[in-house]
Amino acid sequence: MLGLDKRDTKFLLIVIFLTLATPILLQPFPESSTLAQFNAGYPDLMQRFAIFGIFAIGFNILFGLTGYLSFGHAAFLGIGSYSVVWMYKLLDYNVIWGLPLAVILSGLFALVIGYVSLRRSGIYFSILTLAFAQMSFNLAYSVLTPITNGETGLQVYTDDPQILMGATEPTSPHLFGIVMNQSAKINLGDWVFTFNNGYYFCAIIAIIAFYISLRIFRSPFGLMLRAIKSNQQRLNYTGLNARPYTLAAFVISGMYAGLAGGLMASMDPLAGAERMQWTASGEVVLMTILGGVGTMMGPVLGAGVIKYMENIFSKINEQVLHSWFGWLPDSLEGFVIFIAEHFVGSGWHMTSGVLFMLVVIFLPGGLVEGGQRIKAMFNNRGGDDADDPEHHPKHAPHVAE
Amino acid sequence: MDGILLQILNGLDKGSAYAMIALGLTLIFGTLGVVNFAHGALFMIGAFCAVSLQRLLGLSFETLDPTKKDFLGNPLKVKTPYIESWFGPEMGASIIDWSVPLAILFSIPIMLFVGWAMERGLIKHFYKRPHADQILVTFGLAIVMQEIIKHYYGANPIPTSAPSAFKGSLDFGVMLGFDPNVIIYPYWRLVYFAFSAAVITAVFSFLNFTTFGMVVRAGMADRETVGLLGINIDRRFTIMFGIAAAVAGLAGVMYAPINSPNYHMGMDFLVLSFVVVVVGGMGSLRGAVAAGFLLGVLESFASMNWIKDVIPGIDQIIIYLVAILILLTRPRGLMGRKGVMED
Amino acid sequence: YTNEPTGGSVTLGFNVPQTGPYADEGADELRAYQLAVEHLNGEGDGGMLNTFSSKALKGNGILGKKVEFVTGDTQTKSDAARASAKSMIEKDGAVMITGGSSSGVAIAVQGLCQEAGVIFMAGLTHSNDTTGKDKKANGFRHFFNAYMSGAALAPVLAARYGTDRNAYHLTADYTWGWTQEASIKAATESLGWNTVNTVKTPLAATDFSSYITPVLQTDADVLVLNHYGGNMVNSLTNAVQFGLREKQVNGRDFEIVVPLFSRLMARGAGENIKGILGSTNWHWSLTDEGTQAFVKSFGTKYGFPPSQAAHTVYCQTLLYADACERAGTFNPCGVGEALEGFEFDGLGNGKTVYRADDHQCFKDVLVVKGKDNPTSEFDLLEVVEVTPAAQVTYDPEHPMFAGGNLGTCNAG
Amino acid sequence: MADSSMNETLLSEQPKPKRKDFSKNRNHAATAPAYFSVWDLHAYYGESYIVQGVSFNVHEGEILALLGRNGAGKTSTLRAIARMDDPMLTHGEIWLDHHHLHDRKSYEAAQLGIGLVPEDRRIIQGLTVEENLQLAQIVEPKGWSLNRVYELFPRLKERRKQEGTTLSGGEQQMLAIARALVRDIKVLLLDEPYEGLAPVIVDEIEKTLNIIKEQGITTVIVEQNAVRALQLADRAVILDTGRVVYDGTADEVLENEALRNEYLAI
Amino acid sequence: MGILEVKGVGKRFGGLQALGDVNLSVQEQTVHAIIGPNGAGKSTLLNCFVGKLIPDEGSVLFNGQSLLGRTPHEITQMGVSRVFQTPEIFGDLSVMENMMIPCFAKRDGAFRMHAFESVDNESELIEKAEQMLIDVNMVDKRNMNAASMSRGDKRRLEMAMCLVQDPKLLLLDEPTAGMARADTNNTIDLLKEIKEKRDITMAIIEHDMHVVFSLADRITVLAQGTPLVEDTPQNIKDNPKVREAYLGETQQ
Ligand SMILES: Nc1ncnc2c1ncn2[C@@H]1O[C@H](COP(=O)(O)OP(=O)(O)OP(=O)(O)O)[C@@H](O)[C@H]1O
Ligand SMILES: Nc1ncnc2c1ncn2[C@@H]1O[C@H](COP(=O)(O)OP(=O)(O)OP(=O)(O)O)[C@@H](O)[C@H]1O
Ligand SMILES: [Mg+2]
Ligand SMILES: [Mg+2]
Repeated sequence: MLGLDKRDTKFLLIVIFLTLATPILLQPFPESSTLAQFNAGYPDLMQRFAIFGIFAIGFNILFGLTGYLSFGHAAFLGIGSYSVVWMYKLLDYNVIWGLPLAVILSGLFALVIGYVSLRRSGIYFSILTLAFAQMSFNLAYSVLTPITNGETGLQVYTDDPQILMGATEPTSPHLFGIVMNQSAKINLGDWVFTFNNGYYFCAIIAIIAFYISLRIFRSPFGLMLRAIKSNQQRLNYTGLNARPYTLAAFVISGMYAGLAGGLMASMDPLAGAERMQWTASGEVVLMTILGGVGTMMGPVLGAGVIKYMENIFSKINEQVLHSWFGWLPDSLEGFVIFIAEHFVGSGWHMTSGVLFMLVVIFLPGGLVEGGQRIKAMFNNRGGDDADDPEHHPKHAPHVAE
Repeated sequence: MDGILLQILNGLDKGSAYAMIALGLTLIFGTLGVVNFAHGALFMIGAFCAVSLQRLLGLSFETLDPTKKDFLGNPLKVKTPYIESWFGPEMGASIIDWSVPLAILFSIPIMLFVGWAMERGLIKHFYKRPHADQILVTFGLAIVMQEIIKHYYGANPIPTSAPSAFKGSLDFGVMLGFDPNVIIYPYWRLVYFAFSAAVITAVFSFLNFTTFGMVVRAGMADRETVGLLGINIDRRFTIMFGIAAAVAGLAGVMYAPINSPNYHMGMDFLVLSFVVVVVGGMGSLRGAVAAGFLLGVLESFASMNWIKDVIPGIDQIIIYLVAILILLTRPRGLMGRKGVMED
Repeated sequence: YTNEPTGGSVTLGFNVPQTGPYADEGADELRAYQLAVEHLNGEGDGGMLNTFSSKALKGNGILGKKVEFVTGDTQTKSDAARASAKSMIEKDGAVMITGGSSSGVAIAVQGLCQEAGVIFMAGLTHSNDTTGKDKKANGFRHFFNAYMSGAALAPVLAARYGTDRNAYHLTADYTWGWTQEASIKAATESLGWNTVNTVKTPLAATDFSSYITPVLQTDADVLVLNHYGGNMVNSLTNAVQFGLREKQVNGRDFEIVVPLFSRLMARGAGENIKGILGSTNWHWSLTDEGTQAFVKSFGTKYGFPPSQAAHTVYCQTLLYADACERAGTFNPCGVGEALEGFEFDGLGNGKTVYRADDHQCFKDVLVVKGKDNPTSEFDLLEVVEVTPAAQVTYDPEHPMFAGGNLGTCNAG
Repeated sequence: MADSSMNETLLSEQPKPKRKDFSKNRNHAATAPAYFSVWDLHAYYGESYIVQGVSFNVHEGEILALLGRNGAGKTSTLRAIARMDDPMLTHGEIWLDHHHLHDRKSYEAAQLGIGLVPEDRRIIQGLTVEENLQLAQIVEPKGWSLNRVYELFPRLKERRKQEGTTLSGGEQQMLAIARALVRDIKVLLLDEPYEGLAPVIVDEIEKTLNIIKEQGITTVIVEQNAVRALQLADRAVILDTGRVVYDGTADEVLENEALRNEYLAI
Repeated sequence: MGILEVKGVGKRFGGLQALGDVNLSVQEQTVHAIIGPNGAGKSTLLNCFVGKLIPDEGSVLFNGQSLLGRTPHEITQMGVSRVFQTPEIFGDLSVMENMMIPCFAKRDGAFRMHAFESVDNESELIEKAEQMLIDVNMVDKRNMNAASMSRGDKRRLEMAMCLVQDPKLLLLDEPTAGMARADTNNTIDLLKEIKEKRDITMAIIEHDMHVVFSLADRITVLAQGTPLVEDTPQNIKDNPKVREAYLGETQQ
């Protein structure tokens, strides 16, 4: 189906199912339970999962396949966001204008930055991309304020031209009248499920993005990219020109980033300069590594985990802890809360730090490897490894049977 | 003229901080091949060694002074440092005053230990792993170290002052025949400059006048083979890591009086120090130091008003602009060695 | 309307920086919020509820509903702050969002609340834009702003340092810095000062030496540091290191001014702030009964006096609750109407009015000075002058605040 | 291999990867090991079981030819003996001059007298020819002096200041051999030392091997040019899929056509 | 006029004259061996053909077109393939994937944006690659990770990767070094067969005289960067100068 073999089709169908059912899957705890804190099925976070998933999928096309580690992909994210908000300001709130522009513009920037940066490889390449992104960030924050609105972030003002704006048109982002921040809530007993237009919009685009990247992974183009990672010298002496391949990968992943940035602005009509800062570039690197470099699902998982911690763990405060551990004897409760406090609320960074270390120490292939190990535990050893859709390019060459 | 001279001084001073941080990083990153995102955290821990010693020396007992009131109207608690009660107020006060220089001695064993523990406990398993894994694990470690410091010291900067003997400025201009008070430079910054020059020289001579440097370089290129020659490369790597941590820590200790330390100061320097190391060229100590000074001086020049008037915002991007130009004209930075982290 | 409370409780969203450079300020804000919630729910000693001129609040929650709260981390980044606020609105059903420790974040979250249809009670935000160019019908600011700092500070500066000074500005290169620079510059120039130069410094700068040495080359005799937080600590420390405090220009002492002071941050600069003038929204050493009540309940609970950030967010919470009570509803439009033009007293700043035109509070502004002989680690600033509200009030159409549009309230 | 009953019991236990267990067969040491003795080695690359019970003994000063087809496990055996991390040795004993090597690290084995010339030469990047040699002399005691190896390979002397990795293939091979000789070794493990060398140089090296033999250094040589190796060697061991299939004198192999046909295809 | 014409090529590394005035003409459909002592400059010469090094002087013509100044991939696309002295393969990929890459390069040129095709659908190329693996006796290893093969196998794989491209000129730098005798013989047979069946020319560097003498039509002996003699195998074998400088006594 769709040019995929059976295994990949099955894989894609699973992904589609998971994506569409997210509003239900992420809401496992009933509202009244103390664990409702861990529910993640609200529109903003689900949108973020999808958007950062797209960002990470795109990044993985570059990093996972070619091994070129860009430390400046956030620049494209920012460009995507700015394009979309500018379209709101100039035309109207329909996202149909901004998103293509976001993809094209970030593609063009990626072409220029990639063309220059790809003259070097390894760490030199990483630092070149970092330098470009940091320059963009610093300028966007200060000198370019007329275009970016600096620290405050670009947003729509009532006196903006908005020349296509109709009288009855929604005043927040929409797609031909489907308003992004509208949701349908369904109460089922003690559970509330939120089905949000914006999320489904992102989700459909994410599925398409995932499908495209799946095709790229399985294509001759993808094979060439993996060959570049493995031995560029051999590739040249096989009659292939590595440069256009890496550049194409760079531009594609830049466009993914631009799309992600555009979607961020489509969900929330504001574009801040921090989106271009190195920490944002670093975040997508962390997502990809955490999930599993070069795997299909890994980066998406990594994105999910990091965004989950940022949004859920940071909101657990002392009061919540008390409500969880109130049943413990007082002294013990005090102790448990004292320990727990280091890891939630203002200590959520600590949790992510520890998680990064644990994952990379115990699951060298990232979270995906964790999944594979669990799977292997169920398939009594020697089960069909061939069914594993994660063509995981092997780092350590010790898997030959 | 005098403006330019001052900016050169500023640049050298900034550069000496960059160079010292980059020197430590390049020992780990350029020489051992570990992408160490925790290097900034080591620098920060160094600075907090100074803070801690200052606190330690300032440990006090409290007495109530009924003549004064605190903000709630209760009798004021007056703190007297133990040191002052042991050594007498004068002597005690001057020991506290000298806490930053004392912290140098205090920090060396601590940093060596931190470096040792970090290498033995964690990094040693990562030499052969992909750089991506190293990034993740060291970044995680950096966060953990930061959070621990934040937990104990809070997020605000903590003032850490240089000994009062070093307060004030040296009038350089007079020595060079300018009017007095035109070219002045703070004593402590001059001390910092001299100190970093000393540390850099020490590290250079250790690595150049002994075979240690060669062995470590060889070990990075090919651990296995070096082992075949009967050399215990692990131990040398540990030592190297310890030295790198100590250099980073010393840079931090001495930096504390220049800018009050806070828990994320390491992250502020992290990106910059990677840029410096790479611009200097992977695997080159000299390159790292040269790049540190070069970027420091250029950054200072870029902040001069007439330059900013010509190119607005140049001081925001100068470092990155120069990095791009250098890396595009010289494939391996200023003096990089071939084959180090090029794939 | 959005998130109408249905059960026996109402949820407020406290969105403060818990990580990053302003984490301590955020932590202090959270303490004050918790205290406010206690007081609203009738626990503790009641704090400023007892001194507040409006007596609508009974200590039984708001409109009889128990006050609950959720917290979140802004990370001092617009994106993260909006994400956190959104989760409070979408997931936890918060009817009001408050907090923040920087203007960029405040403006971003204020915009969000306008779109989502909840009330935003700004925390520490000093930029003119929050209630100027970027003002929103759903947003309210208790904290003072850069213009007010200028208006309060300039006469004191003129009185102490003379009217013929040459000022040199170092300004953080982003929106807040610019508005503060413009405000101070305008205020001082109108009193006869001359501005020698205004220099923007990069946000990421940690060492300001290369911006300070050029000051030595000019005939400037006052350095104005339009920096906040870590930037302020570093630039001030650097300026003192370079001996600017000891410098004499044309027979007069060189002076440094830090227009926006924060006690928490000032601690980071240590000795260096002694004798330096600046302005602040509030200080615990004030002697009015509102301040005393607040300092007492805060100090008893936490063991140290509250910061101005803690004070402003405490007031904002009370003001919001009071407005709901008076409006008889949580509907943002009703609450907004109750807050607009509301006059009150007893919250530590003397008589105050929430101006309807731009949702800015007008009240006395404190001019403070770094204390020479502090008696404790909290006793860093002393109030040198309380500038009356009238002197810092401006026209809503003042050019520094023009261009914005409050719009109409959005109830979601 | 005298004690065949014990041998059997041990072989019947399937050794598992990732666990080192040297305790069981300690008493082997009591049966008077040869000068250099390798006993029942089992080693893994990750999950793949490559060295499947290799044993042999070599007397002091003897030359042993270790032969087998591509992929038979010769390199892996040498690497296991030199105690490199890969393949991982899970079972077996290695004794050299009354020292046990099986529970040591590769640098310790090297210090106790193992000298391996690896098959891909492994010249160290970034170091000159001379530095490559100096590196080998960092750990005392030293073996041959630099001058002496330069005499043997004048080519290296000429190229002394050149970066080692830019040498020609054959020159690199010389350097790799020289690097082993400048150390004080008891056993020289040569993995295809003639590869890439001009025939004249091969002659030279053969002479050298005879010289070091006279010095009492024991040599194990892996070589595809089996005939040449057998002419040089005293004894031969043939491997196939990680097991010893022949252990006897070199001459016998040269004479026994059936054996050569089956395992060496010559 | 040969398919490869080398005229007056010289190359120096710092003070070292690695190649000096090398003239060489390789005739179409022959096997031309280059032998010589270690460090004679044989690999360097090959590097000059494929764009890895640029000679300081002289010219290299392939089919009448200059090879100098062209990038490696252009040269390969012209029909020149090279087997390296130390095996260069795609270690992270499987053997079959290693084979597919040259197949694509041959069919699609130096770059093609085939991002929406599927490797699995290229049955024609897969067949071709498989056939080549059969020829070099490696089909059973088709799914193995290339890096975890023994060295002899890597060699064979690399050769197969070059052969599957049907190059016009195949440059082989010690292709059988480290190969077991049996495989060496197979390789000789394979190369012979290929020479016969396809329109292919080979230049081969070898130290294994057995290989050289069974394959070569002509031999050039290089010493110290310059050709010493060029002749037929038989004459080379009997040349006393060559025997002394290179072959030694053992080679009968
Ligand atoms: N790193 C590795 N990971 C997994 N398997 C390996 C690795 N290296 C070698 N092998 C496998 O181990 C087996 C033995 O390899 P080894 O290199 O020891 O053979 P060899 O006898 O030296 O062959 P050659 O003559 O080709 O050098 C081979 O089947 C090979 O595929
Ligand atoms: N990059 C370089 N820098 C300096 N010298 C070099 C460089 N590359 C090769 N040489 C020298 O040039 C000479 C020729 O080397 P080349 O590799 O061509 O020899 P070769 O004939 O292939 O020898 P072998 O049969 O040993 O492989 C050698 O002496 C070598 O040391
Ligand atoms: Mg081998
Ligand atoms: Mg060669």
